[in-house]
Amino acid sequence: MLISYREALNQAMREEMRRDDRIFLIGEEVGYYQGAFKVSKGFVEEFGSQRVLDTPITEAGFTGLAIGAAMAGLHPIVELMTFNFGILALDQIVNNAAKIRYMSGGQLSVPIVIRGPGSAAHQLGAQHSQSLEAWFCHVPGLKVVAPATPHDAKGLLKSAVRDQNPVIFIEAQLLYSIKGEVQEGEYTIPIGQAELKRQGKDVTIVAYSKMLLLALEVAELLAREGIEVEVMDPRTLKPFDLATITASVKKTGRLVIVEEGWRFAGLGAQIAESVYSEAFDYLDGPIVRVTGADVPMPYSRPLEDAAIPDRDRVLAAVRRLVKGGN
Amino acid sequence: MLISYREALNQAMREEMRRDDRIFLIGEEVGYYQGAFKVSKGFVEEFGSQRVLDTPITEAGFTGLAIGAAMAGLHPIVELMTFNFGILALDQIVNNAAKIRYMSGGQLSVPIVIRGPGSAAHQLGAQHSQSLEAWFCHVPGLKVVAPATPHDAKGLLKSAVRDQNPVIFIEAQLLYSIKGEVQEGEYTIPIGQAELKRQGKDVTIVAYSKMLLLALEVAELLAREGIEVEVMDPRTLKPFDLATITASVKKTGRLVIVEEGWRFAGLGAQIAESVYSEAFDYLDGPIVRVTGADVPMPYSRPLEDAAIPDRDRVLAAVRRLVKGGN
Amino acid sequence: MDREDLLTLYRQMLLIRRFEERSAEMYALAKIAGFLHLYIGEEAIAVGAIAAIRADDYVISAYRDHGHCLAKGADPGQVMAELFGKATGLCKGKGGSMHLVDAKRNFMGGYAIVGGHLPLATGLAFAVNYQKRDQVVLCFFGEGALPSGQAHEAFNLAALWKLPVIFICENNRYGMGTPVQRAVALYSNVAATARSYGIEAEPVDGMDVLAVRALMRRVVKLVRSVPHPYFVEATTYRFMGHSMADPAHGHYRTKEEVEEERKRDPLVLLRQSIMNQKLGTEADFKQLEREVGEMVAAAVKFADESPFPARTALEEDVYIE
Amino acid sequence: MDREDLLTLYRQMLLIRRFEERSAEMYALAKIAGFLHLYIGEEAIAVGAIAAIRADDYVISAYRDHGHCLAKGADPGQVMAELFGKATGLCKGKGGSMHLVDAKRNFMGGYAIVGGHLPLATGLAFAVNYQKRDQVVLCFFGEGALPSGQAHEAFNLAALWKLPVIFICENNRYGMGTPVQRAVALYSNVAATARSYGIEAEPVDGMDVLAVRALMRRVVKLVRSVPHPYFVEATTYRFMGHSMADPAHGHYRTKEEVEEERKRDPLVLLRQSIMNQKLGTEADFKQLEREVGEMVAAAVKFADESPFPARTALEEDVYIE
Ligand SMILES: Cc1ncc(C[n+]2csc(CCOP(=O)(O)OP(=O)(O)O)c2C)c(N)n1
Ligand SMILES: Cc1ncc(C[n+]2csc(CCOP(=O)(O)OP(=O)(O)O)c2C)c(N)n1
Ligand SMILES: [Mg+2]
Ligand SMILES: [Mg+2]
Repeated sequence: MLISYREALNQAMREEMRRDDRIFLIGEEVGYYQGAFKVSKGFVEEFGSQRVLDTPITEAGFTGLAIGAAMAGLHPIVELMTFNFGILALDQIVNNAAKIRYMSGGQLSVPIVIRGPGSAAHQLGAQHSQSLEAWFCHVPGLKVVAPATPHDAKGLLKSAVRDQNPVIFIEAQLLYSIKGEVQEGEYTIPIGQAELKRQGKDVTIVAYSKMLLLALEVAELLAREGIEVEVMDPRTLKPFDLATITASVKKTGRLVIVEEGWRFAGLGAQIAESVYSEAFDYLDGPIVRVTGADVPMPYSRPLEDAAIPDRDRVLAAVRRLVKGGN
Repeated sequence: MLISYREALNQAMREEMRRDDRIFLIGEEVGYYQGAFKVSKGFVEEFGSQRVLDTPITEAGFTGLAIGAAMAGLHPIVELMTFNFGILALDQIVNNAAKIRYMSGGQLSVPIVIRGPGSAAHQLGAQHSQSLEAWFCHVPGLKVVAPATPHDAKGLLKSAVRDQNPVIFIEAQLLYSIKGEVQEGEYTIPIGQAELKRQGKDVTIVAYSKMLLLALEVAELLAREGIEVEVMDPRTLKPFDLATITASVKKTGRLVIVEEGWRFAGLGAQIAESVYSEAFDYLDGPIVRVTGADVPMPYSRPLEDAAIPDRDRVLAAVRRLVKGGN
Repeated sequence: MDREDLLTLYRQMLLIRRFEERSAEMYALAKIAGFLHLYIGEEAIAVGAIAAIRADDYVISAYRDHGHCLAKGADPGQVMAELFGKATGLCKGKGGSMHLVDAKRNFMGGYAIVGGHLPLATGLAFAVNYQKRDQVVLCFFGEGALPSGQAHEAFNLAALWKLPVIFICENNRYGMGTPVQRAVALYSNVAATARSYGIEAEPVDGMDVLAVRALMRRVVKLVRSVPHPYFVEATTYRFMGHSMADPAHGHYRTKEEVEEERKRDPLVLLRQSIMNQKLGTEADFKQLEREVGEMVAAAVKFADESPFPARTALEEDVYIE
Repeated sequence: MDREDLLTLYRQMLLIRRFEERSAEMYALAKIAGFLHLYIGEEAIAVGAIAAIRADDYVISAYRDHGHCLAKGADPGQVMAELFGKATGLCKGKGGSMHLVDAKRNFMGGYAIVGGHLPLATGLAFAVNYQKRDQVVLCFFGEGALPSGQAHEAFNLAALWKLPVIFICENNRYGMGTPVQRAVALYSNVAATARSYGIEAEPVDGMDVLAVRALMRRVVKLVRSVPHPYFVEATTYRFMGHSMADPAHGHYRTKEEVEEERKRDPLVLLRQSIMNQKLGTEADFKQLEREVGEMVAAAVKFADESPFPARTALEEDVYIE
C-alpha cells in the first residue's frame, strides 16, 4: 500500500481510536480544521468533538490537561501544531509527564503520546524551525521516537499509543507528503529498535527523521563511486538501540552521523560518545558529524540552505572519511 | 580575601550595579527577602526597590519583561530562584533572548544575565533537582557559565554582566556557603576560558560547578596512590574552550568527565565527542563519563546519593582507566 | 450539628496539626530533609473541603500537601515514612514531602512547580466528563499561583469545556516572603480572576471549618449535578514559616501580626464552638489528644523502624514495561 | 477634520493594502516563501493607533506585522526585500515576514510565538519608567493570544508595576480556524480579562480608522501623563486566509460571512466618509492609487534586484563581540 507519511499517521491514530475509546486527540486545530497539516483528516466526523478536541492556544494548559486525563486512565494523543510550541509545555512534559510515575513510587502512570512536526520546513524563520530532540532525549521517563518513513510512522505511532509511558513522537513537515510502501493490515513496530535501511560495508551513516532520506540519497550516489554505505535509522531516539548501531560500525569501522539540529550538545554527540565507548578499537578514525549550523534559523533561502545538512555536505563528509586524510 | 561563593556573587553584582545604573536585579524574593538563598543581601537597601525587583511567580513573564528591557537598553540580571523554574521561561530565553539579535539582523541586542542555582541540593525531590545545562548549551545565541569557586564566580559574573549577549549563569545551592580565596579589588575573568585547577600527568578529569570539588578531592586521594590527576574546569560551558581541554588530554592520554546531570544527551557527551574528534590518536582508551543516573531525582537520601556522582564512583572510574582493562 | 460530627472534624484537624508538629521535630533531628512546608493554621480548609466530597472524588494539591493527603484518608504511618524517605512510604520514599500521592484514595499528588498542577486538575475533571462519571475534582493552591500563566490556561480550559473542577485558592496572604499585594494586581478582588472566565467564585473564611464545609457541600452539589468549574477563595494564614528554613516572622511580617492571626486558630475556634454549644468537654478533647498523639507516635515509630529503599529501587518506576 | 489629514490616513492604509496584495503575488511567484500572514482588512487598527503616537514611542507586534511595521514608517523597499530574503532587507533577510524589526524607528519586532511578545512589551515599558522617560508602548496581538499564560503574566506585571503599555487586542474573531467562542471562555466580554487585573479596557470599531485614532489619542495621553497599562479591544476581521496556505473561507467560515464583513472594508469606509464630506474626489483617490502603486512597484523592484545575503552572513549576528 503506497501512502503518504501523513496518511500513515492518520491510519495509525484512526485504527487505535477505533480499538480503544480511552484514546482521544487534542490540540490546536485538530478537529474542524483537520489539523494544521491535515493529519487528522476526517477525525472529528468519525469520532466526534468529544474525542477530537480543538484547544485554545495554551500549550502548557492543554498538555497538562492531557497528562491529568492520562493519570485518570485515559490515553491522550496531544498534537503540538509544531514542536516549537512544545517549549511552552516543557514544564508539563518534563516535570509532570516524565516524573509522575517515579515520584509516586509507581502508583500513577501517564500513558500519553505527544506528537507533531519538529525540525525546519521551508523558510519558516528562527522561532518556527528547531530540532529539539536532544532536549527530550535528555529526560528520563520519556521515550522519544522520530520515524522517517510512512511504514515506520504507522507502526511506531501505534506502538506509542499502546505504550504506558509518555512518548514524544517527532514528525516533520517536509515528510508529510512523502509516500512509501506500508504493510497491509494491522502491524506495530516495537519502540527501541533501530533498522538497517541499506546494507554496505565501507562506512555507516546514522540518520533519522528526514535526514534519513538524505542519507539514502547519498548512499545511492556513492554506490556509483564504489563506496558502499550502510544506512542505519535508529527510529527510536530514546531508548537508543545502541547494540544494532554499534554492530554496524564494528563492521564498517567508520561512522557518519547526520542530524538537522544544532551541533553543540546535539543528539549526535551522544550517539558518537556511545559508539566510541562501545567500539573504540574498531574505529578507523574519528566519527564525523554532519549537523545543522549553530545559528538561529535564518529566513533567507540561501542562508537556510547553508544552515541545514544537504547532499553535498554529507557526500563530502563520507568521501573524506572513506578516502582517509580526515 | 576568603569569602563564600554567595558573598562573591553578592560582591560582583554590587560592584557592577554601582558602576552602571542600567543594571537591575529582578526575580522572586530578591528584594526584601534578600534572595531565597540570600545572594542579594543588602541590595534593596542600597539600590532601592526600583533596581531590585520582587516579582510574582511568573517566570515567563518577568524573564520576558527583562528581555524587553534589555532590548530597550537596560542590563537586567534575572535571578531564577532555581533553574528548575527556568523551564517555564524557556520560550522567552530560547525564542527571544537567544534569537532577537539574529532575527533582527543585528539591529537589536539582549544584554542580560539569567542566573540562579542549578543541580540538586539535598533531598529536594524530582521537580527541584535538575541539571539542565545541556539544554542551554544546545542553543546558539546563548552563553553558558558555571563557575565552581568564589573567585571564578565573582570574576565571571562581572564579565557576564558586561557581556552584550544573553548569558546563562548557573550556580549551585550546595556551593553558596563554600569559601575560597578571592582576588582583592576589581577583576574580571573572561568568558570562554577553561582553567587548569590541578596539574597532573596520568589522567585528565574535566568537571564543572560542584563536581569540580569532587574532582579535586579525588585527585588529592589518588595522589597518595601515585596517580597524578590533572583537573580541568571549563568554567564556561558555551562557548567551550576545547583547545585548553584537548591540550591536557593530549598530554595525559586519558579523560574522565564528571557531570551531575542525566547521562543520556548530557553535556559530557558533547565534551567527549569534541575531544575524541580533536585528540583521537592521543587517547589510550575510551573516555569515561561519570554522570547522574538516568532517573528523576528520588527524595530518599540513599537513593539520591546513588543518583549523583560521588567520590567512590569517580575514584573507581579513574583507577579503572589508569590501570587499564576498561 | 451533632457532637460526633464536630468531634470528627476536630480530630481530623488535630491529626494534621500534631502530625506536622512531630514532622518539624523530626526535621530538626534530620530524620526528614529537603523542603518541609507546614500547613499549620490552614487545616480547616483541607478538612472542611474534603469532608464535603466522596471517597472517589479527586484531590490534587501543591507542595504544602500533608493536610490534604491526610484529610483524604492516607495512613499517617505511610505519610510519615515518606517524609523519612523510607521504602514503606506512600511513594516508596521517592516522592517526599512535596510529592505525596495516594492513588487508591484518589489523592493525585502534591506538586512543587507553582501553578503546574492546575492543568493536571482540569485533566482529571476532563476524564470524569469523558467517562460520563460524576466525580468532582478539588484543586488546592496558594494565592501565589494566581499570577502564573499555567493557572490561567487551566481556568480558561475548565470554563470553556465545563469541567467539574473546584479551584480552591488558599489565600494565606503570602507567597514565601511576598505579600499578595505585591504579587497579584487586583489582590482585593481575587474572585474577579475567576469571573473573567465566567467561573463563579465565592470567598469563605478558611479558619472556620464549618463554613468551609457548608460552602463546599453546596458547591460540590452544583458541580456534581451539572459539571462546571467553580472557584473558592479561602482566606487563611500560615502560622509557621514558608518552609523549615524560614522563620515564622521576620523580614516580611511582624511577630504581632502572627500572634494576632493565631488568635483565629481553626482548632481553637472549633473547640470553643463545641464547648460553647456544650457538645464536648475538656475530657473529650483530652481523649482526642491522647488518641491522636498515639496515632502520630505510631506513625513516627513506623517510619523510623522502616527500612530505606534498596539501591536497586533507584532505577525502578522510571518506566512501565 | 482636514482633508490632508484624512487623505494621509487613507494613503497609509492603502500602502499597506497594496503592499500586501503585491506580496501575495510575489508569494505565488515563489519570490517570497515560508509563512505570509496578511493584514488585509485590519489596516485601520495599525494606522489609527500609530497615528496617535510619537516617533520615539515603541511598537511591538505578532507575526501579522507588515501593517504595523509600515505604519511605523519603515521603508517599503526594505520590508519587501526582507520578505524576499534579501541582504538589503530590514533584517538582512534573516528575520522574514514574521520577524520584521526596524530598530531606529522603535519598531521592536514581530514575534511568532503566540503570546510571547506581551512580556517583551512590558519590558519596553519597564525601561521607559526606569529611565524616567515618557514614551508609551503599543503592543498588538490577536484575540487568539488571550488564553495564553504569557499574556496573563504580562497583564499582571504591567498592572502591578504601572507600566506604560497599551495592549491592543486585534479581535478578528478567529485564531487560524478557531472562532473566538471556542477559544476564549468569556469571549463576549474580553474587557473582563483586563479588568480582572485592574486594567482599564475599552472596545473600539477596528474598521474605523478615525475611531481608533480618537480613542488612542485619548488613551495615549492618559498613559503618557501617568504611566499605567491600558487595554483596547479593536474588533475587526481578516479578509484573507490565516496565511497563504489557508483559503479566505472554507471549513471555518462561509463565503457569505466574508463577503458581509468585506462591506465594512476600512478603506472603503474612510473613502466614503471623505467623499461624503466632499473632502476628496475620485481624482484624489486615483492620484493616491498611482503614488502608492509606484511606491510598491519600486519596493518590489528594489527587493527583486537586491542580492541575497552572502554565505558568510550565516554565522554573523549570532553574538556581539
Ligand atoms: C514556578 C515556581 N516558581 C517558584 C517556586 C518557588 N516557590 C515555592 S513556594 C513559593 C511561594 C508560593 O506561594 P503560594 O502559592 O501563596 O503558596 P503558600 O506557600 O502560601 O502555600 C515559591 C515562590 C516554585 N516552586 N515554582
Ligand atoms: C504558542 C503558539 N502556538 C501555536 C501557534 C500557531 N499559530 C500561529 S497563528 C495562530 C492563531 C493566532 O490567532 P490570533 O492570535 O487571533 O491572531 P490572528 O492570526 O487572528 O491575527 C496559531 C494557533 C503559534 N504561533 N504559537
Ligand atoms: Mg500563599
Ligand atoms: Mg484572531
